Amino acid sequence: MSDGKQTLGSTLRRIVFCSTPVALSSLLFLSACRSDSIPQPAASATDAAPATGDAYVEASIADASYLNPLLASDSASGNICSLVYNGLVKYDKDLRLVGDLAESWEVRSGGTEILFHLRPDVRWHDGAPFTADDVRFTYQRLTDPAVKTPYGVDFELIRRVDVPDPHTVRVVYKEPFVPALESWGMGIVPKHIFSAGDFNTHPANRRPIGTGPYKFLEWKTDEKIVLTANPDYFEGRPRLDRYIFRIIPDSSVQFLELRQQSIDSMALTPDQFKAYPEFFRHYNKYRYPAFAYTYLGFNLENPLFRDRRVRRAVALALDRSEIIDGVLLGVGRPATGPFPPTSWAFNPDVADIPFDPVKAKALLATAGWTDTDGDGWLDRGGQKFEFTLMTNQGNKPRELCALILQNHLAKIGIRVQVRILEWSSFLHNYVDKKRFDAVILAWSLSRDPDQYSIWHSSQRKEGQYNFVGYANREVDMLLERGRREFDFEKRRALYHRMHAILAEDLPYIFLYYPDSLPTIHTRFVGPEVAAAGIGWNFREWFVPKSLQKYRYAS
Amino acid sequence: MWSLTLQRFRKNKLALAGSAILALLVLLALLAPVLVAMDPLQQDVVQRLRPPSWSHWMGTDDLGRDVFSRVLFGTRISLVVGIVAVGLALLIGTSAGLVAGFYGGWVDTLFMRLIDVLLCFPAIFLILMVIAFLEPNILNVVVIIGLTSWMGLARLVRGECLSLRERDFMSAARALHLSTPRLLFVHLLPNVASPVLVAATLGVGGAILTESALSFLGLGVQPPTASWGNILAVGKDYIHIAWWLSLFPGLAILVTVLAFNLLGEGLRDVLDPRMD
Amino acid sequence: MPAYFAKRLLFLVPLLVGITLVTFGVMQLAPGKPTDMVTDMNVKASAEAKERLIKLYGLDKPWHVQYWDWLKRFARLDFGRSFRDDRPVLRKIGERLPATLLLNVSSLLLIFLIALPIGILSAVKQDSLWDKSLTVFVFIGFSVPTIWLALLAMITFGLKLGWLPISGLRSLTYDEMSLGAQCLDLARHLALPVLVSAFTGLAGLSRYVRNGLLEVIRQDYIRTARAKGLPENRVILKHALRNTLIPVVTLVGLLLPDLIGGSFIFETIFAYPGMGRLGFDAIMARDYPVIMGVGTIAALLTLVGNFLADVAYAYVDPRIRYQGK
Amino acid sequence: MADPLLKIENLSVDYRRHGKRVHAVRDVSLELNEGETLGVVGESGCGKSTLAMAVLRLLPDRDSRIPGGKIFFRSQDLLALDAEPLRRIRGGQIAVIFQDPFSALNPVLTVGDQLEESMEVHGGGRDRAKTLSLLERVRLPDPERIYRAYPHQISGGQRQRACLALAIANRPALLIADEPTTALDVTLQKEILDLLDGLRRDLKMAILFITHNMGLVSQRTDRLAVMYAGEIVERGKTADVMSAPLHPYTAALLRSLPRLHKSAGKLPIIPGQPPDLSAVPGGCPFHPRCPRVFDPCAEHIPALLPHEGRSVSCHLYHSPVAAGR
Repeated sequence: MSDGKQTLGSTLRRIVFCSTPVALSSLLFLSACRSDSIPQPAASATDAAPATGDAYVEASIADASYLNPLLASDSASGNICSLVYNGLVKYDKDLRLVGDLAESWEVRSGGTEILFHLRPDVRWHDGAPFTADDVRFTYQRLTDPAVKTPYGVDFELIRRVDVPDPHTVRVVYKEPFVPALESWGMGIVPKHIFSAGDFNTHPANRRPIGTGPYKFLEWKTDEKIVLTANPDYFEGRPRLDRYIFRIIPDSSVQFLELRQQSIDSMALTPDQFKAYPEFFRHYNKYRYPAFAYTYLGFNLENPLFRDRRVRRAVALALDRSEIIDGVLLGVGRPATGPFPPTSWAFNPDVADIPFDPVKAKALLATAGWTDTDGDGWLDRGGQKFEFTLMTNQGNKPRELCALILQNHLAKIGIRVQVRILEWSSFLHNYVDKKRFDAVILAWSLSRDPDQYSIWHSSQRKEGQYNFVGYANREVDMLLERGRREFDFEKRRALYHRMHAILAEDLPYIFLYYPDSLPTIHTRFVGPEVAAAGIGWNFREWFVPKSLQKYRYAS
Repeated sequence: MWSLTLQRFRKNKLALAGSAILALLVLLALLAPVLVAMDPLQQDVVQRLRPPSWSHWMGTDDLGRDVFSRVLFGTRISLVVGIVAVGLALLIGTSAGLVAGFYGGWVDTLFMRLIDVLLCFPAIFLILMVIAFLEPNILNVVVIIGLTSWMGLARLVRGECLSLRERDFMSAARALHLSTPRLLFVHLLPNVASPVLVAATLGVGGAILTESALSFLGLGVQPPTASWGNILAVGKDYIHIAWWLSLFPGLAILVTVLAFNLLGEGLRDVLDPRMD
Repeated sequence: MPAYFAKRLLFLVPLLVGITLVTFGVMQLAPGKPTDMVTDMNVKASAEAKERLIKLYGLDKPWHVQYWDWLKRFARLDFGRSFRDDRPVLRKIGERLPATLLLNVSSLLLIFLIALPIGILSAVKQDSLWDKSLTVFVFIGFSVPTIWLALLAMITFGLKLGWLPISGLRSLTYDEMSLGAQCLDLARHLALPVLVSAFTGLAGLSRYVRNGLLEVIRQDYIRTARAKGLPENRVILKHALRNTLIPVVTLVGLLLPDLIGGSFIFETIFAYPGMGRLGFDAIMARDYPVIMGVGTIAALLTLVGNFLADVAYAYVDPRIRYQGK
Repeated sequence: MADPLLKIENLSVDYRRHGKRVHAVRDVSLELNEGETLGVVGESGCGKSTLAMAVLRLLPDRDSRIPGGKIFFRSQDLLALDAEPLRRIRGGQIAVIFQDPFSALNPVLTVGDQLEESMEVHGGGRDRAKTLSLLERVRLPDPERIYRAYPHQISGGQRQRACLALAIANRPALLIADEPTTALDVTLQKEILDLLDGLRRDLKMAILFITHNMGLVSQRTDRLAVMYAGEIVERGKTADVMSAPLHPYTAALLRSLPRLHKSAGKLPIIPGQPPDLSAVPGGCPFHPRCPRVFDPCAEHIPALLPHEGRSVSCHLYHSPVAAGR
């Protein structure tokens, strides 16, 4: 979901959306996050002179589906698309929106009109020039009912897209919509290729032709996807000759391959990250917060959780450091609200909820919950305090989390049944129909802080994302204003306020922000953790001539 | 005949070994709560992923739970799933086979064609599909393994019935105007018991393997309940740092399934009438 | 006899329809839709986008209409397109088939190569220490959890000893290799999966050969063969084994679906691009056309396999071959 | 005269069955000269087939044991022979023809192949013409067709002729005929026996003729040995035994024979069953069924002792004291 690319994970593990190790490459170019205080690895080849050549082999859990940014909804496809295609804008290392295919842009008419000035010198991989028509064509496909894209929603607010000249695009919105700008990070597809044939089944979805730093070379189903450096890239040729995306569907096997040095990079699990240092003799490890958080969501229509004191008591009863130790081996941090600490919307004044089971018990007592019959479980009016905690099957951190929560709540006399359900069944039979007491889920977030669909009271219908049933007038108002406010400072204040309210109201208990844990072979020079993660300068990475492993005839 | 069988059984060392292992497993499963001081669900995050020691014979898992207790309690799951699933298959298979084999004619044709259809499904495909689409839990696992494994038994029973039908004692029984159910259960069933017993014993091993594979995929017995497949799945994730987490459940599956197979093969040798 | 086989062939049609109907039915039990993978919990996907996708995939129609549509296409051997990437199901299957066949045929050959001698030795030396050890050996293979063994093998031979690559079908530099090097590369990559899968598959055939041979050795014609002064190995290898192996020929027919259908867990562990992963991923992603395609082809192959087994049996066994002539 | 062709000395054979030991042959001694025909007669289960199979050591290794005795063939102890020399004798100097022509030939090999194979392993090589002449020699019609045929494609009589051809393929000095005609109908029986007679004369073979039917041996054998419960109870020239049986069992066997032209009447049947060889009655094994049983029979085991130019084991002829063993 971040930057318009849902992190699908492998179907096997059903990581499905967000959370858990976000693949390193999903952070390439369009990612966020600030450098962390962890010891940065000592690179072994830093002093060598830049050189071209060699290949970068990255392991992926799943194969790609469409190499078309409009159709791709899985992280594997998203990673490849981000190297082959460009959007009009992108996030830089400090998470500021900067031009990509667009040299610059102007926001006009109170935010209802954006004028993009395109780079004049860009060519598609097949040599055809890139023009404003391609942008308009991409927009048309995004809103074409026959195109199987899940990303139409951001573009439905557009009234029209004009092309005053080949290097200018004017987008007219029905109403001011701040996240619109970010939505133009969507990869632009070539009109001259796609205008012939069906968009959904077009051969170019398997053999993409983009504008990006890497050109598509080959795709061996379920084995690998190979990209080769684009010598004519408008920002300059990438130094690494090849980008090889190797599909290894099992994380343990990836790790074995890593130890054999047959892959150069993978996303580590916390346990792998913490494994013996000798495993990493040839690798540097990196760590920075992922743009995501895991939460315990209450069904606010359930009388049990309507009382804010109860929700607060549950929050106090949770030892979050133990959760983070247990689930993430300490590779993560407690969450205070719906924005990760690397986001400008994050309100640093919101305090962590302390671990205080005594206070939790007292608070529950004021709400009428005490252990009157002495059986160790709280009760009120003859009814025990018990509920079912659900999460989806196949996501180990969530399962672990549920089990630890169960343990913690038992200590203050709340009996929790853990139920782990298959993803679809969980969502459709339980979450959508509000047939749950509490759930453990996670959101991975776009860089823009607009969370209208998660918190606005209009989004409570079946199948919508405010499934906990949260309704708060002030939050509604903040969300509505946040989407229209182009002034950065004012907008930040709105989201800081919302962060504070949600931390007080606790419709969710925000559990933790996981860390991204990529590892990269030491022969690569250039990886650097920034707010945008680690792949933001991938084009400049290189391997000194003497250390190069793979050779290609140019 | 039975004393003779017993005598031959005693001479079959492998079958004997198999049954000894199984007896031990059943005992362990029954006594699991007595034998282990630790609750298999008791977490202790501080003690996570500890190698085997005196206090944790098989080490601890990623939540600091005692692997020995979990493997021991897993014995219950595996044995129950294996035996109940095969029991279900036996019930369906034997009934279908008896009815088809005894009545013959269109009843037989109907059953056999049904079995043909069912046998055409790649069993694991069907199992995965049903489990994935329904809610994964132990009951569904047992039922689906049972429902997908009775066909072989039915064919076996039917075949034996058809050959028995032609034998003298059946015509004698018919001449005495014995009722159909009586004929089926009193006269036919004991005669098909031997091959069915062999197939069922081997089937339990297969069912245990299927269950562990499903649990391994997260489609079987759900955590926190300990099942060998679950423990193994966790073990796989930590294979590079915690060998004990995959070694012990792996061995448990190996030994149990092996025991059932040795017993089954032994029974085949012992009960084989051609050995006379 | 041709009439019998014709009848058998004709019978395949309703059988196939029945099978596809059941598969389709089971899919309808599933909660959720294939589009969920794209739209669920994806804040960027609005309810309208969801509706649109459902319509585009034809999932808004009642299931019997969907089934009928599928059946009509199937009659033209069109299995439709995958929901995941809009590619023809048959092509997706075709892409993975060679790899799976390569693996399964190699391991089947290896199984025959090892299981036959084991079975023969076990039968000839019935109840000896040889027989017992081999019995335990093959049953260990049968009983061992495959992934566990696979991981052990990968760690031992791949990581610790460094003899073989850990996973995958070929090296990244495969395309730059000479033909000979390519073959060697493939063989090295196949070694572990083939060995593991062969080891776990030994029991069936070796026990079959052993028990079959024991049965045949009791026959009068074996006594005749001995009585006419044949050396013992010729008695076993020519007279007894030939009779034992006749039913094995039918096994090959029955194995056909197994040859095509890969094991999911296995292929995942070995990062092997085969059919098992395709089928399993399709199930988990509710990729209906692929599920139907894989299921139907598997069923079809089972039917064809059974049929071929009968034909092969009739061909190999002279008692049936010359019946009625 | 030189040593006898075959000399069996005090041979015993045990079986293991149902975990019990069965004494199938007990302390049997026999001699057979070159070109001579010896009939071994007795009811089924009396051990005569076991005796015949023991000569060529064709008894199953697992279940049988020869606790004592010697079998000399041309002064060579067959029981002490290694596998290779034994193999050369089997089908070479000693051949066998079995009771059931339906199961005695390998169903998956052609008749021609099975014949040629026999000659091949005895150094004769594969010679189609020789094989065809062999088939002609046993008076098989259309030898070309039989040569190419599988056993199930020819009739029972033809199969037995083929077996006969197999037996004489290497011009054996001794043919063991184990109930060679029992499975055939009466007209065929005579044809086969006549053929056997002719071949014996032509090839100057000795024949050990095993049968339960005294009628068959009366005309065609030189000497007779009557077996009961694993022992020889009477032994002598065929004509002598047939005309004046000494042992009551021989007499009973003869009485139960259908006489030519008198077949309409009821045949007297020997009352009772031959004994279970795992629990042979004490004393004379025949005493429970013997019409002439008297005191010593239940007490003492009679010995096979000479009497009037033959041998008989019966207390009627030898006092039990002398027969003490």
